[in-house]
Amino acid sequence: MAKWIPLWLHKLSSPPTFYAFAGKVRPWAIALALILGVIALYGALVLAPPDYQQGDDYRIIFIHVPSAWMSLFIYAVMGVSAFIALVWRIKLAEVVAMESAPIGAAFTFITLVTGSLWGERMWGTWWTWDARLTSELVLLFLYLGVIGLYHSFEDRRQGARAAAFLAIIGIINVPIVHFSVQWWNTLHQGSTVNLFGKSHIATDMLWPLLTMMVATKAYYVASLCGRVRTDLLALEGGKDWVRKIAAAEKSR
Amino acid sequence: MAVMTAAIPATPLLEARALCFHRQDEPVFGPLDFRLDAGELTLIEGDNGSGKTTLMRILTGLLHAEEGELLWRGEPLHRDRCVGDIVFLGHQLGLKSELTPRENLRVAIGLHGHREHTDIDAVLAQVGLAGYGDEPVRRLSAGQKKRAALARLLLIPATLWLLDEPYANLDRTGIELVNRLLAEHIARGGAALVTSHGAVGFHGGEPQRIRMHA
Amino acid sequence: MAVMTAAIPATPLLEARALCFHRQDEPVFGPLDFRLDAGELTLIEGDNGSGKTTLMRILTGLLHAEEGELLWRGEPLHRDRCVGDIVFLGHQLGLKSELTPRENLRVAIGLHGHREHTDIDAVLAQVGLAGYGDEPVRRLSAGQKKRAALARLLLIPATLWLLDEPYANLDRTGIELVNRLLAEHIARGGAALVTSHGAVGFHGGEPQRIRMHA
Amino acid sequence: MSGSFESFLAMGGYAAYVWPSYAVFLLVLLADWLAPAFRRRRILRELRGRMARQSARERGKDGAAPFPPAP
Amino acid sequence: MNHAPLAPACAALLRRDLTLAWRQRGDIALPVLYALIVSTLFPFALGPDLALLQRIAGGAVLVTVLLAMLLALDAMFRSDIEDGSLEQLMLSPQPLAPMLGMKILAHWLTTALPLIVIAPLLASLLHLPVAVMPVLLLALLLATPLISLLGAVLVALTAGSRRSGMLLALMLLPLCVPVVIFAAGALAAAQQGLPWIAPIAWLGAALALAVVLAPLACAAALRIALDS
Amino acid sequence: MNHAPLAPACAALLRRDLTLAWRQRGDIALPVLYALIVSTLFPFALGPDLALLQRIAGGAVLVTVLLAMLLALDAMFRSDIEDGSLEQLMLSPQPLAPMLGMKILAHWLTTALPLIVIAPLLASLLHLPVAVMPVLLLALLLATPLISLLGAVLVALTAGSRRSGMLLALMLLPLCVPVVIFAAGALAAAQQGLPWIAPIAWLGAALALAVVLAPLACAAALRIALDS
Ligand code: HEM
Ligand SMILES: Nc1ncnc2c1ncn2[C@@H]1O[C@H](COP(=O)(O)OP(=O)(O)OP(=O)(O)O)[C@@H](O)[C@H]1O
Ligand SMILES: Nc1ncnc2c1ncn2[C@@H]1O[C@H](COP(=O)(O)OP(=O)(O)OP(=O)(O)O)[C@@H](O)[C@H]1O
Ligand SMILES: [Mg+2]
Ligand SMILES: [Mg+2]
Repeated sequence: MAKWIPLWLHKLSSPPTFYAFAGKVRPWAIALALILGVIALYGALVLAPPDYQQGDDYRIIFIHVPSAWMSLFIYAVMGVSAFIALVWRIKLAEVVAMESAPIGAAFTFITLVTGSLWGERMWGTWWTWDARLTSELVLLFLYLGVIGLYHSFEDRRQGARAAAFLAIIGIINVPIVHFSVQWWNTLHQGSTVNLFGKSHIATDMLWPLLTMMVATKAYYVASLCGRVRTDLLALEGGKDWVRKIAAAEKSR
Repeated sequence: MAVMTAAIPATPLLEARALCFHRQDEPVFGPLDFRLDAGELTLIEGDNGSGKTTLMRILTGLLHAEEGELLWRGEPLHRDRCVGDIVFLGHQLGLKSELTPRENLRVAIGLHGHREHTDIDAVLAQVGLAGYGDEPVRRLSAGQKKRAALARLLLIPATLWLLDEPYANLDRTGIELVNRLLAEHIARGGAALVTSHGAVGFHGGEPQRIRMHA
Repeated sequence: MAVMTAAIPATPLLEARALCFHRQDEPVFGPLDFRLDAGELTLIEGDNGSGKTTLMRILTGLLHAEEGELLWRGEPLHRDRCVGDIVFLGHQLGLKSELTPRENLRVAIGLHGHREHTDIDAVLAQVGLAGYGDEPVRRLSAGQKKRAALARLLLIPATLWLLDEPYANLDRTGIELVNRLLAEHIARGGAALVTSHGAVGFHGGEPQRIRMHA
Repeated sequence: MSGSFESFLAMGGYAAYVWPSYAVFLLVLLADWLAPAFRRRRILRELRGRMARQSARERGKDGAAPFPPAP
Repeated sequence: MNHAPLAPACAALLRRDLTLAWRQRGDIALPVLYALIVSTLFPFALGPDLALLQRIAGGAVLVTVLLAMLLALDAMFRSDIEDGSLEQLMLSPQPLAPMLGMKILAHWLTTALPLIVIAPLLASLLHLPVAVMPVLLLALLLATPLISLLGAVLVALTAGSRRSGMLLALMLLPLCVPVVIFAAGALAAAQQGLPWIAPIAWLGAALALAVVLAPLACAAALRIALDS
Repeated sequence: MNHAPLAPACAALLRRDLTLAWRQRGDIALPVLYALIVSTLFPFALGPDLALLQRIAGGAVLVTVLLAMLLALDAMFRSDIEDGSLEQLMLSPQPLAPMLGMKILAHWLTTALPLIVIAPLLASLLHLPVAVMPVLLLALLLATPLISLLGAVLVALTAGSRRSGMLLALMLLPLCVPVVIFAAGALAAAQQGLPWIAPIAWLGAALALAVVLAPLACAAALRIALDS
């Protein structure tokens, strides 16, 4: 393992330590996600006024856009930890990469479904083969490919490495999804929310959107913690600390 | 050991220190220490399922053992360092069944290089396949296939032979043939690791033995 | 032969008269005469490529010899007459590598019927695979696969065992196991034809031998 | 109140698009949240099986059980 | 000696093949995924012209499903031959024809059935009118077992030969054409609101005949093919 | 000891793969025949409407050829893994990437090239205008090696896993879609008399990149996948 990794990080990346650590983080993260989520939903469904053009239909944005952002963000996280896993063979990085994939796939799926529902109203069709939609579909397939590859190997670590490789190859798709609206003329609209500059969106529509964004991030952390814990149990099946947990669970 | 090496060299050809292998956290074989010098023959013994084949695959670099050390000429065994110097004959012979033995051997020479003073016809005759050089491997009997795979050993230059049950399926003359090939290889300064269940009489003295425990 | 048959019966179990086999007009083995009675063990000997495997496949009825006669209980050998009474274990073991030994054996029982007083768990333990019953065959070592195939012999009712190199890949205890299984089968009034290259000590006396010449 | 609640449910006539979106969002995330719990149970069950199998093998090895002496 | 009765033997074999298929479920899903890929690529290749897609939808789904079935056909006996299981099957005291019938059934269950299940999805990807869907399903339910049965005979015939792939395709083509003609005829009629019973009835009759004869032919073909 | 130089090693491997393909030429012909079957079945499935056929011809040929290639992709390393040849290749003192490059080249020569050769026949079965034919061929000449190269990486990744089929299809789809979009774009432009250079140039650029990177990625993937 690389020398420059700080000691606390090194320690944290030992499976039993991280198992305990994730167990502590998880309730806090999910509580944050739930609180912010409820606030954002209230703002989205009740406080935000109907759009003068689209009526109430635009309220899908509060689900669609944060999910779309998460689908890309999680892929980036997965790609980075996959790289770390391949280069330094750190078990924890493998697990983080592999367990991010299902969460990312869930958000991608939500993006596709909500986008389709919205498109049915706005564009009169639930699906067209334009660049953004297609590349988002490709993103879903990439996630599914990573998940499938991981589980198709008998040796989980080997599967993790193969899937990490695929994740790294697939990372070129992320900028394509993001910039597709600029590179090709698509039916899908371009950027309206600008985190650092001025957004082309009313404030009482913007704040629920941003709150929801933070809520989904917190949810990601919480879900990831749960999944990583589970996967560590499977991966470390031969170790004593896991066997103790297994034996304890049985007696319960 | 009655072989022709000058003296036991300082750095052994291959050395294992506390080598362990786990599959999904189940131990396959325990800590294993051995050293192998040029001009030395070592027999790996063990019951069915004790990990002999697994050990061989680790030594080729195809499998990766996380625990313990494996040194090749004094340095950690790594594909780039040992490749081409090790030849492996496993349960799967690595022959294309649609090609003839001659064609199969030609590919091996192309990939691994040609050992001096050998040629395919002579080698085929030596392993008892004279007349079968142009028959597809698919049509050979089990023992004939094994002989075709043995012919590869003779044609390519490699210091270390890893032979996983080379005697299986061979008749008496075939067993004798393997023993002779091993003796010649050792005398030439090569080394060999062999697994076998049968009681086999090597030429040139009693080999070193590694016992595997499941 | 120290076996428990009452007396040599008038009609042998299996009889070959001037059996010849040609492949594309090339003779594979010459005219062969032998008889095999219930309670008898016969060893087929011959060099690599002398036609032992081919002979076995003819005896199962999978291959067809045009010349010579082959009688099963006095009548010409025909699939309908002998089927189910002959079991064959060849170079290919006939195990599905994705299924576990237990599942493989269950299929064999379904197809061939169940021999009385046997059960899968006991048989698996008997061949030394206790604890491996639920592992996919793909994950077993070469010798463990062979043992799983041997377990099939014990579970299904058949009079004649045709075993093509049953000893290959087995360790000492495995070889001993095959010998014991054969002795028990013979004692039970069964018959067996076995090919092998190794020098194998059968229980119960010297077996009859058939020599094949290439 | 009930009137406004109904209009809230009606979503300006787009209920058929808005509510399914929110439902999918919540259901998918709920499924994602519950999945590891089931997997955890299965993993631990399989691990206990493996532990049992290992000890069976150990026993088989120690007792020289596989090959009872020939009759 | 108690030889196994037929019914449990059939059950054992069917169960084995289904278990195997389940263990390798990735490979079963292959035809399904190929069918999905083809249906996804079509709109890309043809452009998203709704009327055009609708026009070709029925035929495209039919061809796609049959093609996906053909893919898997080749493998019907291959692994059994390679690992010696087929030998063991032929040496078992069971009549070969019902055994092979079971293998064909398992093959149909594991390749055709999933395809039929996703056929509506494929059809709706290509915007097939909903009214035609039942006819499509009926046509597939009759056409796919027919292809499985006829295909099995041909696969058995080519089992022993080296150049099986090409031969198989060559012999299958003439068999597929009539099946596609009848099935597509029914679809076209339904799409135009005409009666579509006649072609479906023909398919049904052919299927009934094939169910009886194909396993027998398959057994005979296999015996011939492996005697080398 | 004289280790073999690279060029003769490449030649030996290429020659081996071509010889093998020739010995099993029936199996190489399989994709070609599948493509032929599909193209023959289409007119039957859609009815002999000339304008309709002409309209879909370019796209249909494209999809058919790519699909036929995918069929053969799965087998790229399978037999080498099964009989232990791949192990021997990895143990040879040659850099793995160029060796795999040779295998990919052999695969392209034996599956894609025959398909490209018969593509004009397929296209004329579907009444593609003659003027578009050169564009079709050009598109295929660029798209097929791209698919071979990218596919090889994925095949290598799934080499050590058992459920390879489905995964492969799953991972291939995202790769095929852009290739088909560009190739079909060029065809559509040509069919309408518009300039078609831009999409072809994109394909060419992607191919150039893939030729360099894919063998390396393939080697890395294979090392990862087989380490079990
Ligand atoms: C299946 C159909 C759809 C898919 C797959 C989809 C996908 C996406 C993706 C991936 C993003 C995130 C882009 C990024 O962060 O770079 C996004 C953002 C967005 N989508 Fe969609 N979308 C779909 C339909 C729609 C429809 C119908 C509308 C409304 C007319 C819409 C409105 C938006 C908006 C407003 C954003 C935020 C853009 C920004 O500020 O960056 N989407 N969509
Ligand atoms: N691919 C695999 N996956 C998982 N376990 C395996 C695999 N191959 C072998 N094993 C297990 O690893 C152990 C060692 O197997 P190995 O093949 O090395 O034994 P071996 O000493 O070569 O035995 P044999 O004498 O029978 O060839 C066995 O218990 C076997 O069940
Ligand atoms: N499928 C086949 N087609 C053509 N010839 C074959 C085929 N199988 C074997 N032969 C040839 O027939 C002869 C006898 O082969 P067979 O496999 O019966 O030998 P064997 O006695 O079993 O040898 P071994 O001890 O090596 O297993 C050999 O010369 C072999 O080359
Ligand atoms: Mg072994
Ligand atoms: Mg033999």
